Amino acid sequence: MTTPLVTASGLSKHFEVGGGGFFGLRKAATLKAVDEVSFTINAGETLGLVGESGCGKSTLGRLLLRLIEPTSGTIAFDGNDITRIGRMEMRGYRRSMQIIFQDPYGALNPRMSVEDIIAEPLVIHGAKPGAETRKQVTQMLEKVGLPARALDRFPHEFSGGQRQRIGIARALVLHPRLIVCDEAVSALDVSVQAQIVNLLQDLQREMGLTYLFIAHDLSVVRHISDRVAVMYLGKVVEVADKKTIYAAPLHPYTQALIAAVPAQHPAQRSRGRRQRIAGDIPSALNPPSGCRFHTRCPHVMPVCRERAPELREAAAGHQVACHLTDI
Amino acid sequence: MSDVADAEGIALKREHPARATLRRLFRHRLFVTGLLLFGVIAVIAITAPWITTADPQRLSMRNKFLPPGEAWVFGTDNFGRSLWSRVVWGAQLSMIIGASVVGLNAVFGTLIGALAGYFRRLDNALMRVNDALMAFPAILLAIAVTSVLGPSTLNVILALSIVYIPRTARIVRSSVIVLREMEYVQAAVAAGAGHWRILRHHILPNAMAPMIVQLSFLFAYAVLSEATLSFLGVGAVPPTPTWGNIMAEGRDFMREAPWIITIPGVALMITVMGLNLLGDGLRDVLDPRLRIQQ
Amino acid sequence: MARVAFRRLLSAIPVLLIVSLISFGLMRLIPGDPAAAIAGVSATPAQIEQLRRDLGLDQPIYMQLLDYYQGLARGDLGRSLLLGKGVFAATMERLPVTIGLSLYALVFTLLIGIASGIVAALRQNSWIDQAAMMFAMIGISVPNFFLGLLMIILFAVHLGWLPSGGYVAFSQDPAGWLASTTMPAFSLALLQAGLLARITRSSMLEVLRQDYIRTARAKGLPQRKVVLKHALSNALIPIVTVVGIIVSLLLSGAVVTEALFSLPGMGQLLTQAVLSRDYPMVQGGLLLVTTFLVLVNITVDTLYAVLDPRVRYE
Amino acid sequence: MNLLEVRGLTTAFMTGRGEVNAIEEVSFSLKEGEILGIVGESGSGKSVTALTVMGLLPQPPARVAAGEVVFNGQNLTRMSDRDMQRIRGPGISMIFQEPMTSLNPVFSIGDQIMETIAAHERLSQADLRKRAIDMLDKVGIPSASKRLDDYPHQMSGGQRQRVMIAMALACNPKLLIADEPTTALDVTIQAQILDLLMDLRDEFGMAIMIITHNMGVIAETADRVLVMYAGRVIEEAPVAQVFDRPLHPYTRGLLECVPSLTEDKPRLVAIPGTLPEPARRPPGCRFAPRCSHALPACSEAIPGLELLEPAHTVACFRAQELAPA
Repeated sequence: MTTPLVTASGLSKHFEVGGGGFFGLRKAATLKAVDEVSFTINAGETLGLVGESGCGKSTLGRLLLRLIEPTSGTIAFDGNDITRIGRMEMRGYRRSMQIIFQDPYGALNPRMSVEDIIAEPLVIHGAKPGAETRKQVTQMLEKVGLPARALDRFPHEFSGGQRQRIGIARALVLHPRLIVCDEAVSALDVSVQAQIVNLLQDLQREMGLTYLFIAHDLSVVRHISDRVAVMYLGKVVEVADKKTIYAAPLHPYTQALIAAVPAQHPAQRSRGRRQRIAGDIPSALNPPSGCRFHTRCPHVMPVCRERAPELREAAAGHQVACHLTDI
Repeated sequence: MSDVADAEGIALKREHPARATLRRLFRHRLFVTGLLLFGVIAVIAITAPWITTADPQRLSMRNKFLPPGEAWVFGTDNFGRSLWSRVVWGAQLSMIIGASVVGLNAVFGTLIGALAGYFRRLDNALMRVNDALMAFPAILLAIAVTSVLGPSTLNVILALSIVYIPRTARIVRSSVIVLREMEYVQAAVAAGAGHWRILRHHILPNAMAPMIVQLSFLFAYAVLSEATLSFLGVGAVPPTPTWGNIMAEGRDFMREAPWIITIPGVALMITVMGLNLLGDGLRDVLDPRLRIQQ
Repeated sequence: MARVAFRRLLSAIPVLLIVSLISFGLMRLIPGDPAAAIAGVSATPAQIEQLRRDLGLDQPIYMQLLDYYQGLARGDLGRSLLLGKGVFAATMERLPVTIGLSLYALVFTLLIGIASGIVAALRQNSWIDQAAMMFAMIGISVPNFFLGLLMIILFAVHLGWLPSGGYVAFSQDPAGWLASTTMPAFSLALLQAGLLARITRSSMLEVLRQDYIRTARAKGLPQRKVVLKHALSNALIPIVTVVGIIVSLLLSGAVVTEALFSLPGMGQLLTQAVLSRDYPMVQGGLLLVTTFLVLVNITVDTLYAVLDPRVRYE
Repeated sequence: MNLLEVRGLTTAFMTGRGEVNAIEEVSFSLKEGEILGIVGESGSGKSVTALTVMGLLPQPPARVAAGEVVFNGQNLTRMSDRDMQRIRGPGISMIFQEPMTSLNPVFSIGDQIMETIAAHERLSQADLRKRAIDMLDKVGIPSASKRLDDYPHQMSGGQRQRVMIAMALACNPKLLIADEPTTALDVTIQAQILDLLMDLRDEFGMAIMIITHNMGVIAETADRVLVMYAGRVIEEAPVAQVFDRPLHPYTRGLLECVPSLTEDKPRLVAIPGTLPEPARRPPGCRFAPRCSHALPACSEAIPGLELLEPAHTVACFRAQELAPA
C-alpha cells in the first residue's frame, strides 16, 4: 500500500514568456510555473492537489505524464526514471498513465464518434478496429454508465456530465494504473459533480487505480483524497493525510485557504470570526523573494523575506515548508 | 419535448454532423444564392464545347461590331468574333485558373500552415518568409512574377499561388495553433499518439472549417486577379479568350460597342459575387465566430 | 508608444531583408538566359553580352548579391533600362501621383466603409443593414477596372462631366486635380470600402455583445454614450489594423486604375516596365513600394497603441 | 411596502426552434436592506431573472411574455428606455460574474466610475474625482488616488471586482444585484469580496439580490433564499429554514450532494440524470424525471408554490407528506 507508484524529485517547469523579438534580443521573463517540487504518490491512493489559479497545479499534473517536458528534476514511475526516455519507450508507459480534463467541451474531438474517441488509445497501442475492439469500448462505456447506443453518436449530442463520462472511458480503456484528474469535476453543476465523484471512486475500487486529483474546491478534494498536497505559486507548501491537513493545518496559507471556504450553514458564517488573508496572489512572473507567501502571511518574520523554507517532515507523514515550523 | 431525448438525456434523433452542416447550408439564403450564381457560370464553363458553335478565335471582319441580337446572342467584337463564344470560353479559363489556384493553396497552404503551427521549431523560419511575401502588394507581386516567367495561363496560376499561399498558410497556422492546445489533442498525446496521427485525426479535420471559408473567398480573388492581369496584358496571351483580354480589347471601342466590355464584366461580377456569397454562407454555418477577413 | 514604434521597426528588419532577397531573386527566375530575355528577340549576341556585363549577370551569384546589397546600402536601386535613369529617381517622380490617388481613395474608403458599417451594426437586420451589406457585397465583387470603365462610359463619354483620363498635378491646379482623380479614386475605393464596411459591422456587433457594454448600460448611461464612447472606441481597434491591409490593396489597385485612367503614377511606371521587360525597374520599384508599405504598417501599429492601453502599457 | 416586487414574470427567447421560456411565473419580493439569495444550477434562469429586472436583455430575441417588475412603486416592465436609464445606477445597480471582461479595457477605471456618477448627478470634475477616489477607498483599493488612472488590465481579478462594486455603489442604489460575483475568483479572494459586500451593506443599507450556484455563498450572505430549477422558483424560505428544513426534494439533493469540509461521507448522494435545457424541459414538475419521490401525477401537472410553513413556500405535490417531522 505504501510503495510509491510515482516519485517526483526536484521537478521544475520554467516557461519563457514574451521573449523573442528581433533575433531574440528582447529579454524573456521566466515564469516558474513549477519550481523544485518533490512528492510521491502511493499505489492505490488518491493524492489531492489543491491551490488557487496560477499556482502551477495543472502544469505539475501534465509534467508527471510528460505532456510537458520538465525543465529539471526527475519523474520515476514504478521505480523507473521516465524523465528522459525516448518517445517510443515512453509510449509503453503511456498505457499505464492517463489524464481526465476539466472542460467537457474541449476534451473531446467534435469530429470523432464516441466509439472512435474511446477506441483511439487501443488503436494507438496496436488494436485492430473490429469486433474485439468494439466489445472493449462497449464494456468501458457501460462501466462509466453510458448505454451502448452512445457508440455512434458525436460529442455535441451529450450533456456536460455525459461528456465527462466519455472522457473517463477514454482514459480507462487501456487499464492504466495512474490517472491524473485535472479539475475533472470543476466545470460541472453540483448535482452532476456528485455523480462523477462517485463514479471515480467506484472505478478506483474496481480497477485498483491511483489518482492525482487536481482541484481548487477544497471540500471535493477532502472527500475524494487520502492525502492532500497544497501548492502556492509553483511550490508545494504542505503535504499530509487529509484528516490532519484539514483539522490541523500547519502552513499559514493552508490555514487561510481552509478559513476562506464559505460556511456550510448560515449559523457558521465566517465573516469577522475567521482570519482572512489580505491582498492578491502575486504574479508568478515576479514572485516574492524568500518564502513566496510572505507578502500575505499574517505571521511573517524577517527570515521569510530572505530565505525560502524547505519542505520538511514536521510530523510523521506531514511535510510543511514554513520557517515557523522549522524552529 | 420528451421525444427528442431518452431517459439518459441522449438525443434520439441521430444525424451525422456533416449531414447536419449540409442541411443548415442549404437553408442559408446567402449560400444558396451564391451557389446558384456560381453554379450557372461553372456549368457554362464545363459545357463550353457543346454550347458554343462559333470558334472564339475565328476572325470575320464582315461581322464586326454587331450588337447582341438574334443571330449573335452577345454580339460580336472588333474582329467580328462571337462574343458569346469568347465569354463562354473565357469562363472556362477563369474556372480552370481559379480552381487550380484554390487546389494549390489547399495543398501547400495547409502543408506550410500546419507545419508552422504544429512544429514550433519551423514556425519562425516559415513565417518570416511568409510575412515577407505578404508584405508585397498582391497584384504587383503577381505582375512581377508573371512578367519574369512570361505570360501564359500556367504562369498566371503559379504567380497567383505564390501571392496567395502565404495568406492561406497564415490562416491555417492560426487555427492549428489554437487546436494544438485543445485538451483532446493533449489526450491523444497522453495516449501515445504520434505527430502524424494527431495532425491527421485531431488537428486537420478541425482546421477545415476556416480553411474552406478562406478557399471560397480565395477562388473569388483568383478569378478577379486573373482578369486584372489579363486586362493589363500580362496574363494569358491575347488571342486566348479571357474576360480580362476581351475587356482590354473592348476599351478602345466603348463608345460604339459598349457590350464588349459590359458582358464579360457582368459575367466576372456574377462569378465573384457568387463566390463571395458562398463564402459568407459557409462562414456563417461552419464558423460563426470567424470575422470577415481580407 | 515610442517603444512600440521602435519594437515594430526592429521586427520589420528581417521582413525587409527577405523582401529584398525575393526582389533580387526575381530576375534570376527568368527561364533560360535572363540577358537574352531582357534584350529581346532582335538583339545581337554582342548586345546580349554587353547587357549581361552591364547587369552584372556574368558574375557568380554571390558577387551579384554582394553588389546588390552594397548598392542598397548606398541607396542605389539600379538603373531603369527603359528610362535610362536611376530607379529611385524614377520612382520618386511618380510616387506623388500614386500617393495622392491612394490617399484620396482612402478618404472615400474610410468615410463610406466605417459609416455604413456602424449604421448597419446598430440597426442589425433592418432594411438599412441589408441595404448597406448589399452595397458592400457589390463593392467587393465588382472589379475596380470594370467599375472604372462603367464610370468612364457614363460620366465621361455620355455625360461629359469628367475627363476620361489624363492628369493634372495638385500643385498646378487643385480643381483640375480633383476632376482628374475623382473617378479613379472612387472606382479604386469601392472594393476596400465594401471590405471595410463588412469588417466594421462585424467588429461593432462583436463589441456590442461584450460584457462591458452590458456594464455601461447597467450603470444607466444613455444609449448614445454607450454606443459612441464604449462601443466605438473598442470597435475601432481592429479596424485600425485593417487600414494597413487596405493601403496595400489600394496600392495594388492603383496599378490598374492608373493604367485605365492614364495617370502617370507608380503603377503605370511598373506596368510599362513589366511590358518592356525593364527588370531592374521592376525589381527596384517593387522593393521600394513594399518598403513603403512596411513603413505604413509600422505607423498603423503605433497608432494601435494609442487606441489600446493594453498594448501601450505592455 | 416592498422595495422590489416581481409578479408572475415569464421571459421568453426566440430560438431556432421557436419561442422558449427561460423563466416562468417567477414571483418574489425584496424589502429594503434585505439580502435575497437566488440559488440554482445552469439553466435554472437565475441570471435571466436578474437581467429581466434590470431590463438588460436584448429585445429581440428576449421578450417579457408575462408578469411585472415593480420597483419602489414603479412598474419597470412598462417603462421607457429613457426612464429606465434613470433607475439604473441610483435605483438598481448590478455587478457581474466576470470582472475580467466587465470593465471597458480602453478607459481608465477612474473614468468609468466618474461617468457613472456624471450620468446621474451634476457635479464638477473635481467633485467627481473626489467621489471616485472615495468609492475606491471604500471598496478597499489601496492608494486609491494613484490607482484612479490605471486601466483594468493593470489590476487583478479581485481588484477589478472591487472596482465594479465601487462603480455599482457610486450612485448609492437602493438595490444591488450581484450575479455570481465570486464565481470567477479564487477562494481566498472570494472570501474577501463577500466580506466586503456585507460590510458595504451595513454601511450603505442597500438591499442585495445575490445570485449564485454555491450554497456556501448563500449560507454566508443571504437573509432569505429563492431556489430555482429549470426556469421556475421551487422553494422560498428564510436562510436557516432552507438549510435546516428543506422541503423540496431538489433543495434537499442540492444540500446533500456537496461534500463536507469537516465530516467524512462514504459516498455522495447524487441526483441522477442531467439538467434539462430550456427547450427540452419535461412536462409537469420539471424535477420529476430526476426525483426519487416522483409519482406518475408529478409528470402531468406543474405544482404551484404553496405556503407550507410560516414564510416558507414550496412547489411540490408531495412536500407535505415528505416533510421531516
